[in-house]
Amino acid sequence: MKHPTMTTSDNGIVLLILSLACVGVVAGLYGFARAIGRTRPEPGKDVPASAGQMSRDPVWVRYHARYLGYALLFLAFDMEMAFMYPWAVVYKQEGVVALLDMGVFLGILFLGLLYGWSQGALRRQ
Amino acid sequence: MTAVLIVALVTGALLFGIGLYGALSQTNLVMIMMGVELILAGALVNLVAFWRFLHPHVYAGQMFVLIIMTVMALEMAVGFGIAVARFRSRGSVEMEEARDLNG
Amino acid sequence: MILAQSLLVGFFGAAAVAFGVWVFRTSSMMRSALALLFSQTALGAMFLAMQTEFLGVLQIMMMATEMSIMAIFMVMFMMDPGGLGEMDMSHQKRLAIAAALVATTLSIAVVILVDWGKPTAVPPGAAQQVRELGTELLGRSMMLFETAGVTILTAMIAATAIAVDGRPYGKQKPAAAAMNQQHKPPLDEEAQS
Amino acid sequence: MISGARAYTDNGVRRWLARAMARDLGTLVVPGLEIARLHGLDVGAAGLRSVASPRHASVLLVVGALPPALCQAAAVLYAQMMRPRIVLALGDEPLSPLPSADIRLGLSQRELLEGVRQLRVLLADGAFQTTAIDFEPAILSTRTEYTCPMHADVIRDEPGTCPRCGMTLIPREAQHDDHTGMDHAAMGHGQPEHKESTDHAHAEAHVRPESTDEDHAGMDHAAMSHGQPEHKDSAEHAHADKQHGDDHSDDHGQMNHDDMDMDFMSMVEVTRDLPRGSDGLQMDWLEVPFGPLFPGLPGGLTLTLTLDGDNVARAQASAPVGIEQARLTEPDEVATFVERISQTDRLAPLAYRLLVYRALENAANAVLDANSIRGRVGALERERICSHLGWLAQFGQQIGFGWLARRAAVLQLAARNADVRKLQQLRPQLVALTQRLQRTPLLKQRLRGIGVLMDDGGLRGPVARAAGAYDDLRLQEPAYQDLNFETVVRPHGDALERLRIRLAELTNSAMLIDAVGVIDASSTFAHMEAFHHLSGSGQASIETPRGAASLQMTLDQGRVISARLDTPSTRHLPRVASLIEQCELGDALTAVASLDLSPWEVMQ
Amino acid sequence: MTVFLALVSMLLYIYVIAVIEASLRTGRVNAALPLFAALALLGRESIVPRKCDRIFFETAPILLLLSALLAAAVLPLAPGLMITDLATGALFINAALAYVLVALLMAGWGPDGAYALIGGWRFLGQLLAYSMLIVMPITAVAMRASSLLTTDIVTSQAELWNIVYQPLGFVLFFIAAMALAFLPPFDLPTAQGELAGGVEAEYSGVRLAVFRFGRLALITALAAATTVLYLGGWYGPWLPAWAWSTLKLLGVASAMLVAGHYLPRIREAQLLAWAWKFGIPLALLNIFLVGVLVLVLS
Repeated sequence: MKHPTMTTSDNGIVLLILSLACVGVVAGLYGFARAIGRTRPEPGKDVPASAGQMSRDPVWVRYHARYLGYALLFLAFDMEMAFMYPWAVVYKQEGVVALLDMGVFLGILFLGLLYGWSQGALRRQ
Repeated sequence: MTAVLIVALVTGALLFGIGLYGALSQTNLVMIMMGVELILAGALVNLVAFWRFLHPHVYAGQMFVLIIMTVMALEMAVGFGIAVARFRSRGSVEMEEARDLNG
Repeated sequence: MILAQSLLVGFFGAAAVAFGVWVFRTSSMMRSALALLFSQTALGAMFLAMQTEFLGVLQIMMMATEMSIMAIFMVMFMMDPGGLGEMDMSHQKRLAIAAALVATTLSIAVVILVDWGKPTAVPPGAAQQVRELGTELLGRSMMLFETAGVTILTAMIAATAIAVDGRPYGKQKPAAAAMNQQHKPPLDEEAQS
Repeated sequence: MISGARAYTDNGVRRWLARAMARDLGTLVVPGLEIARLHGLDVGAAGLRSVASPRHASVLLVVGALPPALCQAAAVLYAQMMRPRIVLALGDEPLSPLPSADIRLGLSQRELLEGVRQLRVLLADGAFQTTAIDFEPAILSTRTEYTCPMHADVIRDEPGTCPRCGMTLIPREAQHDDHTGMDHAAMGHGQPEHKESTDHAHAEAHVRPESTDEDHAGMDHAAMSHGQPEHKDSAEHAHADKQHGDDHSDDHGQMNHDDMDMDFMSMVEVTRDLPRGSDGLQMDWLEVPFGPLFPGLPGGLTLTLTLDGDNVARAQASAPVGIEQARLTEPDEVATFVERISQTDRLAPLAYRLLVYRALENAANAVLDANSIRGRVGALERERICSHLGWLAQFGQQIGFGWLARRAAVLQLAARNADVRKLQQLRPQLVALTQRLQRTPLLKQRLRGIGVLMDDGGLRGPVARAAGAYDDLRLQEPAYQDLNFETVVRPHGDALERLRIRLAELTNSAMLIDAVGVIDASSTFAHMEAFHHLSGSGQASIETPRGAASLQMTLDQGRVISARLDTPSTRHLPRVASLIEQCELGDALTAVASLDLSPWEVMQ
Repeated sequence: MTVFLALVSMLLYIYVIAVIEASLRTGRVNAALPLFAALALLGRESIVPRKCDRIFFETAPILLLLSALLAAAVLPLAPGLMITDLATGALFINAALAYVLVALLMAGWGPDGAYALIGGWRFLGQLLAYSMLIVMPITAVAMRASSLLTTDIVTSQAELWNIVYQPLGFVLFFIAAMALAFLPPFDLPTAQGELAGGVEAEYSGVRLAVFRFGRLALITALAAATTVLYLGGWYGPWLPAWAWSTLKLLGVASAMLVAGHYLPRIREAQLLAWAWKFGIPLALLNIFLVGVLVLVLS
């Protein structure tokens, strides 16, 4: 078993610096593009493109998500991941017990999936 | 180290306060749920801070964090389920109207 | 090192609180939902800064998808999701502010006044944390873990049962819609092709 | 030099960037790639990269003449392109309100290549100039109006609050009164209340066919409230009371409407009038234009979809580039009439030219020799092959099938002017294409059950044959009967069947050409003088690639005094609305594309 | 130093993948094309649509790029050749890639254009389909390695690559990765023929350049992840470690790009239905099979 030479905070700081550097580079690019020239304001230019017609109305409306059945199941089903990662790491060490435990857990969850399926949650609403 | 602990706990308290404000003041079911999420997030910070600084060898603490996260997700799943059903029957998820129309 | 850690924890904590405040200060529902998302992300980053690596990464991952799903439900059910009308969607504001202030003050007072003892300086290593959590999951907290499974099952059933129109396919829709979804031509299809 | 240059001095870095821009030419093709291919233009081979959004384009490539409606649409696209932008026009036609073309050349691949070369030079030298002219035609000018975010029918010229809910009105632009034929202008100024109410009622009736009495009440109510926004309060309260039998709602409503500055507004009232989606949720509907220059549809075809989420709740299809009946009946010389008819449908010009000639010959009782007839059959079948390949290329682009789009385009360009021998060489490739498509994973799942149209006598051509109808004029023609021609028919009437019909016809047509052994239509068109003093009437019909078209015309002393044209797309276009209602957006567009509509041949 | 090397190789990979993508589109290999395209975008105007959500519109491209970069940061190209070796690396990949969704939602909502809006919400539906199929196969990989460290995951494959050990997981992960990178046939949010560019439609100039770069970085990160998780990372005979990583990574990326060229776009309803009715049961089966294998072989 190899252990990382860096601690969590070292890693975190590297990632933080990477993120900041990335944002910095992008900001630099934006600055460069702006130095090349500003966008010339013209009529109709900043209207969202819609196939040759001028769309004027705001489109921020209540949107009908047809996948809401999946979304509801997903919210609950997704939580299994929180338990599976620590379980996967100790799986070899714990052996059959781990397999059975997770088998029961996933079996229970799968029942929920089957129920959703039978009730028509797994389709466009 | 105490300073870090206190910073974390104060963050938790602030999140709790904001969440409480939201849960009480909002009129819409979905917005109220956001308040509840923030309250739970406050609890999450406290739990993590307690585990990290006070009992780093008691992993029931981390387990508890997982359970809180599960509760957050399930609260959302059930809450949205209720919201969908309400909206379908009433055309609204405003709590004031829930009161009015249930009458 | 400790100074850097406190600075980072403080920074991400402040970010979480700031995003949390933004949740209720914007009238755009999308901004509101994503502010909550980034508030949770900042919390995750804060956990990382507190060297609780697994929980931090888990928080960052889980909340991104969950709060995005929250965003679609916000947009579905709020009156003016774009916030164009600058509508005020709150009531009993004074009461809420008072309650929040009292609760926050009390908790902060407790935080400051209570003697927390000597906090641990160095936590277990990140990899060890995951392993120990796994052992805990399969050992002492096994029942808790399985109970969580049952709770998730309950939630799935509850959410589906209330929200989804369980009638058989095609009954709740006009014919065109049903046809669109799963129309299967008769079986002579393959014979002809 | 370029009218769409950026106004900056051309220093070192900018010169380098300009050279890079000359190498990366994102292009919008107007009216569309399908028209470019019909003229033998291979846009990709010329180094132009066809893009979907005007934001990503720097070249506007205009192919041939544009009808006024498309000129305006192209101007809007041009306005939305980022500078430096450049107009390359092939063909000698006026472009107003577009700025005059930066490069104008003839309509051929050779000239397109030349155009791209010039364009690169122009861009590299002139992307940055000291001065630039703004592009501001009248159609882009706007005025500001104010509308309530919750009640789309409340429109005021002044800022203020909504009379119905008290919310602050938000500004939005509206086009000036310049009847452009676009729906938005009409929406803003006409009688939006009436339009809305009837539409809603229609939608509700459609979405919930098993509507109860209560639903009818709801519809009436909707009509009433929208029609008379000022007096609706009492009606709405009465309705609310009836529906919920609840005193509270009355009090609550009074508060809402009597005090304009209330602090709480009712969502129930906002949503109550809205139509329900198929799962019973009342969401806002969004009107989105797909066309006239949408990359997934033939240029000129305009779909206006009212979307409920990503479901099509309502659809309107129109073809602003179609043939105007008024122009058709205008008395005219025979020669110009022939040209006009054969140029109107830009997607199948030869078929329409043949159609006019047949009508003329029928009027003159002329008899053609067998060779000419066979030559015409060959030419018509070659056009059918090209048309189907062109459709395949566009269909491939629409369903995101890159290989199909390219392969079909290459074959179409090869078949366009091919002689019999060349087509014989192409036949194995056509067969290979067919087999490849039959084996493609996901394609069947993508198309099966999409856009089901069953035959009721109103369909034509491949669309009818995919629905089980033996609708093919070629079956009645002696020339085809001599060749033992048999048409292909399939039963289910969905997009997959239409694809299969067209694939089968590709090889069938290639075999027909093989059998007649000659492709020659133009020599039979030579004797125009024969009709110069013709009087009488003639009728003819022909199986165009899209189905049967027929023409009836009356002549007097060599002048056409009346004409009636019936085209397949005219019959298919009205079907679009009911065909795609309640479909998912992608499925809806696939269904429309599978009909192979030609907006040019639609009679207005 | 290794950080710098890893970053430079990332950039090179991104460029090569851009060349592959461009040559698939044009049918000719031209190594300079992506460079010209990028420079041209820098020189063009870049517009912000009127009445847009400026914060979202500006953040989205950066967030897309950032999430791809962070995911790639924990993936080793050779022993030690990586940006940072996080103890929860395998989980961190997921966490970083989850923000691709956030970026696309922002890009969809931000510009207030109908095509973009629909594209953004479509991608949320797509997430519901692919998300589980990314996460569950990674769990199975972690089971074999008994660790979430990406380097441990590679060393666990010294004898037998995971593509042989758990082929089912590989197939699911590969498909889901294509869906995550919204590559054809999963390009629902940016569909040209259906949405005229979708979430990308309103981006222009330098912002579009950043968006496209982020997209390419995302493909690179996913190809690297596939290499590390299933193709034995840097292992291979004769060639040095980094060369094997490079070959595998570019091979995976080309496979992803080429596959989409020969397939029509999938329908969202079918994607969701297949992912939940076949994908998730298969992913669970994969975990079970790997579980049994691990027990039997140890």
